[in-house]
Amino acid sequence: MDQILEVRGLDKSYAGFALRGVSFSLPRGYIMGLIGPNGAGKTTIIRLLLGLARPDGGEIRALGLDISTNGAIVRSRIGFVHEAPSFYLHLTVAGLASIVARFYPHWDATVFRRLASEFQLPLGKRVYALSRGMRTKLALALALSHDAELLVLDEPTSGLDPVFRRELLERLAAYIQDGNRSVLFSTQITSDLERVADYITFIQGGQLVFSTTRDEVKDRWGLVKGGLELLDEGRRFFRGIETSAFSFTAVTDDVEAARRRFAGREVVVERASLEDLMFYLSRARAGAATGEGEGSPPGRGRDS
Amino acid sequence: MTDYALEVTGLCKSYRGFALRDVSFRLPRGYIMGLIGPNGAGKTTVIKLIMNLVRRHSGEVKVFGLDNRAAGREIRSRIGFVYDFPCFHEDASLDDHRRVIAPFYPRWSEEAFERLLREFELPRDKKFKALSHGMQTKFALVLALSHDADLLVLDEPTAGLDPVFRRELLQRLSALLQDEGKSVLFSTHITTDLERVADFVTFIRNGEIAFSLPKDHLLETWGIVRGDERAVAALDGETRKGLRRSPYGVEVLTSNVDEARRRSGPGVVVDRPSLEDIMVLMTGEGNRAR
Amino acid sequence: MLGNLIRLDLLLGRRVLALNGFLFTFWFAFFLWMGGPDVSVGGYIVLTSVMSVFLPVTVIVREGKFNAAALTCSLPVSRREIVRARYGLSIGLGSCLMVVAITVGLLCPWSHLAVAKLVAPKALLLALSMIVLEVALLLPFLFRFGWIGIIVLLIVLQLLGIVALTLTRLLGHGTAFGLGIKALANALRSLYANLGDPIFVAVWAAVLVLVTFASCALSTWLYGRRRV
Amino acid sequence: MKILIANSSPDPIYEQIARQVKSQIISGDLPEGTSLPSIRRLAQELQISVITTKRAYEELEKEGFIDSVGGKGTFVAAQNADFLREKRMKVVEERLAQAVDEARTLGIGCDQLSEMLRLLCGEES
Repeated sequence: MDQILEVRGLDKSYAGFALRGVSFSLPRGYIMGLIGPNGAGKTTIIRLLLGLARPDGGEIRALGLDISTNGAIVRSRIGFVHEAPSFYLHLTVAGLASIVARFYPHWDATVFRRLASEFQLPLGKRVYALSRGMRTKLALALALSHDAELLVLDEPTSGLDPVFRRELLERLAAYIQDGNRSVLFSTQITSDLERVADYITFIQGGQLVFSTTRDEVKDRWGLVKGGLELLDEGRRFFRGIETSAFSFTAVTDDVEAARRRFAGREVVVERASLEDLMFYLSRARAGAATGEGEGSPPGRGRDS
Repeated sequence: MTDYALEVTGLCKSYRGFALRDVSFRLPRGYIMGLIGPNGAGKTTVIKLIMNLVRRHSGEVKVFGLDNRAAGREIRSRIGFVYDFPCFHEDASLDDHRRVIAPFYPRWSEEAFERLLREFELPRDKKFKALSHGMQTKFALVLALSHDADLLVLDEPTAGLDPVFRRELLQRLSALLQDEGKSVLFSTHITTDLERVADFVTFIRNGEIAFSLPKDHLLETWGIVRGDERAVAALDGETRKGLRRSPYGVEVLTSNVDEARRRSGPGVVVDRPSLEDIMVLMTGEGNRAR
Repeated sequence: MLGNLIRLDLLLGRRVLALNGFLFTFWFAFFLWMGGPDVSVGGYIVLTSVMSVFLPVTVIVREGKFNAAALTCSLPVSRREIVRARYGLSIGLGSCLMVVAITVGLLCPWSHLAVAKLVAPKALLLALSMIVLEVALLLPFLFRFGWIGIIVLLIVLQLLGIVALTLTRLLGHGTAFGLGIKALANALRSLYANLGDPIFVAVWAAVLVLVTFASCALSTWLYGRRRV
Repeated sequence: MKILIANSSPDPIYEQIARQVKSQIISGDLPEGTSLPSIRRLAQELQISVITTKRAYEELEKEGFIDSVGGKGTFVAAQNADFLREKRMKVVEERLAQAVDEARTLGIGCDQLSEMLRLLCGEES
């Protein structure tokens, strides 16, 4: 299983923020979701991957090449779709495509035209006159038209409705069909990832919480809800707790152990959505819950 | 007669190839209503009409029982608003905006403003345009939540914000509802937020109200029936709200899941719909407007 | 409520206010330096008052740039109050800048303006009249079209000016334009002359008040229909 | 009072609340007269919609488990002894019925089942 993207011990710090020792890798032919609270470092990682900033430490290898030395080659084979596409707004769709085409050796005008018609993108219309959804489709069409092997999306769907989002997810799934191309998809709408992501990388406060397969997240992590009297018993398993007047809810990364521990007792143990994980682990980080607080990564950062 | 925080009746408005046709729904006092619908369905236009920012062709909007044209001033002094379009002076800071806006609101509370400022971790003196997208939304929320509003009108208040903040906002909204006099109209594309705390859900689709129902009733009586063409053929008629054909079979959204179970053929899967499923099935191309 | 609205525009636009205020003042002094001895008090008053009204306009116009009209209109105020506040702001701010212009006229070492005439009631009334008339003309455009309207209006006025100048030079003074310009100049001169006569001033004041209210009503109607 | 909401369970949330409050009243954890949180406080604590908690309380009131005194709040209703006994008998019946269903799926006959029951009763005495 060769890796299309390998990030090892990435460090980057600037005003009031630091990325520390982030490592994860994305095999060919899969979709990886990148999640984490605002300001956790997701955009920084993407900027480093695209060579828009230089890491203080660590290494990024994309498409088998070290990006610090051959960033240009790597960038020509990466398709980048970001939240506020800062295109030249006064250009028409076709005009913009012709400019972008010059930057990419493998640009394929027929592919772009096919995608433009598929997305119902009016070639003659000015970019500033396009709706938000249309601009994201344009960004996607451009990213898919130069034979990119790695698609990087940074919050492409914020403010877009579920119909559009599902259509985008279907396109991403189609994109990786040949098993040779991959997607790195950073989003705050985690329900989208629950639909298509094969891997999930969770970044919090500049550190890796985990980077593993979606199924492993589903199997290992869980929500435990119980009466307040059971709280202390379970502290060993709990990684983030929220108490209310009538019960506590905690997230655990060893749901089997929690099931065994509380078998037969009046406890609800159920699957945790990615949103639950982010919410309750932020409680741990805020030190509101267990003593060990800091969400230390559970050992195996990279999954072979 | 239950009193309503918001009564929209027969609202019509058309411009630039888009039209609101006879939009009517009501939000009882003391509850949260989710407003959902695809981009361009008219959600923002309805909100602008409630705030009387644009002119309507016909229809009536009553807020706290008062007509929003006759008693616009009284109403707006009790409404907190967050828009999904830019409306702040970009070269002015949060403090500048507080200084100019606070005098307009009789129930403005400096203490509430300061507490929200700290909790949202917002810089007091940074210019609006220098803030990140998420911070700008929080900027609007602080101003909307600092004058003890009786009705919150929030248009995409969580766009671009992470699940942690979104859930904290929902907790804040449900805390607000401890006071039965408070109500919230909450338009969003992130329907999972609504599934938790919304009491009512109103769905707008190309300028028309598809439904406006209590959320529990909606999620309990509606269902998705998945099967092949034959198995779901019997499910047409009034209760069929949406249909989607996919390579693996047909998905029908029905407003009466028990009846659908009885009338559908063998080998059919019946599932509980999420709000997102309902939206997708009711706006997908394979769907004939019911 | 009007006070709060005026405060809103002034406070949010304070940087623009300070910058333009300084620029205008500098321009007044420069105009006097360029004009030298043949700048008449009447001429100076007319020109500086026409300029002064553009200071409040640059403050009010900011709202359009940031689409902040939605914010102001969402506050517990009526459109009528917003319009009235802006008329007050425009006349007030225009008058303040006129005071500055007159002070510049007095203090500037290279100013040849007769001090007595510059501060005479006639001159002050002329200035006020010009400000009120200009505000009545400009603000409806501002409320209907926002900052684009003002720019279009300015461009149109300048074009008219250029056309007028070329025509008068080419065809001599007989043309309609030439007559138009001359008529305007005469009207201003007679206005200036009559402002000494109290009865005329009383009538003229009534006219100004009427014009302002009419323009204010028009602006309220226009702003009410504007899609924010 | 303890209430645990399982989002993944098929039954509606208001039913889960009603069932858990009922069992705590029947088991005596919530004795007569205890004051219950308002529907809005419960909705805030459990992060669900006010209408859901309202429906739960309406069902509990309909079945006589609680009554709400206008303005002063909601309290556990006076459960007369045999009404309570009858309720607890119903719970026992339900559990036995489940056991019978389970046994049938495993092909265990009625007599074998009663033998197991005697054994279980035997152990306790």
